[in-house]
Amino acid sequence: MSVSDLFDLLILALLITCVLGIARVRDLATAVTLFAIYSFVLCLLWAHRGAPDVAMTEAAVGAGITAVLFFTAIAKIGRREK
Amino acid sequence: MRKFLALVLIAALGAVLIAAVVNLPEPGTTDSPVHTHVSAGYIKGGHEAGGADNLVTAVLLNYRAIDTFGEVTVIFTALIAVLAATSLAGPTERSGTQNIDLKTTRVPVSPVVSFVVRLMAPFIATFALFVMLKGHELPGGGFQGGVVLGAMLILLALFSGRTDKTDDEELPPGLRNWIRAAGPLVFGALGLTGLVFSGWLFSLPDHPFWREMVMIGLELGIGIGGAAVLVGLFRALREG
Amino acid sequence: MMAAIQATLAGLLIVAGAAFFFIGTIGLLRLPDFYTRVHAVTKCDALGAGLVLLGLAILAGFDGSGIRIIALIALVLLSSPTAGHALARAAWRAGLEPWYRKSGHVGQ
Amino acid sequence: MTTLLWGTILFLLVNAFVCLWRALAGPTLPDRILAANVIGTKTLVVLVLLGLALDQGLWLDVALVYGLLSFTVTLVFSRFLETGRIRGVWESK
Repeated sequence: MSVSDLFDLLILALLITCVLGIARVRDLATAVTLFAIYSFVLCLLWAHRGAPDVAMTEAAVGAGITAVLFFTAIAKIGRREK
Repeated sequence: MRKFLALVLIAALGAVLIAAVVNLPEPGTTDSPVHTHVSAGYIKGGHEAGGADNLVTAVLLNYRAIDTFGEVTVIFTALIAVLAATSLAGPTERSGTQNIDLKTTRVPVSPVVSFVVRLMAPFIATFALFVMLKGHELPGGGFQGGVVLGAMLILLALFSGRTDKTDDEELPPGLRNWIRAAGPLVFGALGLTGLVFSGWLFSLPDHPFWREMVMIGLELGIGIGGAAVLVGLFRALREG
Repeated sequence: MMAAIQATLAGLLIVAGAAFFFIGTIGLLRLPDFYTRVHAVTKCDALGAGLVLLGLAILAGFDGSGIRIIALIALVLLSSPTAGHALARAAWRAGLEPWYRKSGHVGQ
Repeated sequence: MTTLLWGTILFLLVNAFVCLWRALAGPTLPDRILAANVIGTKTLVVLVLLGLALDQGLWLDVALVYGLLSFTVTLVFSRFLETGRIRGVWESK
């Protein structure tokens, strides 16, 4: 196994852990936080796969503005999942 | 019973997906179907047809121009949807114990954060412009630059003043709406000029200078329009 | 000769930065409450990222990427402490109680 | 040199993995945001390291976007927390 494969494996393990966490939590703000982490890590995967355009979109949209807008919406509707 | 059904469904779906992944061609090989079908043509002809050094931008603006137009329209539609939803809903219900009136609460902004945000804002704006204008050579493009610009505007709206009441409602509402619609408008106008001058929707002019100008105008339109839409979404969600 | 010095210096800086990251991670895991964790993490992160990126800037040399890495160092050194400060201040204002050692309990 | 770069990348990723435990376990919401911020900084550094290890200088632009936006999320969240827009019990799952 090459070091590049090891990198991919670590990234995928991080992603899966994040997703399981998102599915498990009841607190919406926590879910959004985990989603931001997911986007950060996914962006690394895109970059490693040679797609810097997608990586930049993922970093800008997924981790940045989506989390901000989600937090704004949560501030409006409350944190608990009904 | 429902749990069992869901489990069966997920297992079936998972089996299909795993089978598909197992049958995927080895990544990186040159003779997989992805590389032999149409991409070869894109890669060969993309540079001449696109007028952009970044092949992704070239493909997005030429072979996929109508798709991209749809995508640009989607974000504008999202703003309209959020505006409609927030203006139709009643007064905001909060999950806390009492319903505070946010207009009257004044928590002072941390002077450290305020200083750093105001210090960094011009640099962020310059970088956003760089991402927009260099989108046809480097990674990035109008939309990514617009997102960075929108993030900067949101930061300024939250942290530039001493209280939370500060808003950047400086622009007259009419102009604001036109700027928000800038992305689809500029893209559509470009498509129509292409139709007028060369008979094809979304075709680029032949002369390199004009092609460059059209690209820059397009990226700026998408970027600034996108930033305005994001700030609009933020404000609608925060106040509506 | 020059290249060897460059590589050695860069390597040392990168290893030092990684060590700081490691200390920050231990702090994030082991310290008892939010404020102590902010204290550990903000310093270690800014310093660790700064050192690693400085090593990389030396490695990349003074061209386009080197200048960009230096801009990135300035960005990290400005933004990381600010984020930590804003977060700790917000938690304090929102009423998160700090942790006290059991024997010297100061009260609610 | 490439060995050192790859070693640092893997070391930082393992560190990020450990930090993810704090994001999952909490106990409070600011703890999770702090963990997200830490992972953001680590992945930014990993991206620059990766760019140098694979000789792709262009990725530095992506890293810049990264740094700017992880900072934005933390600041916006902390502002909402201190003005009372986001609230609720501290220790929540």
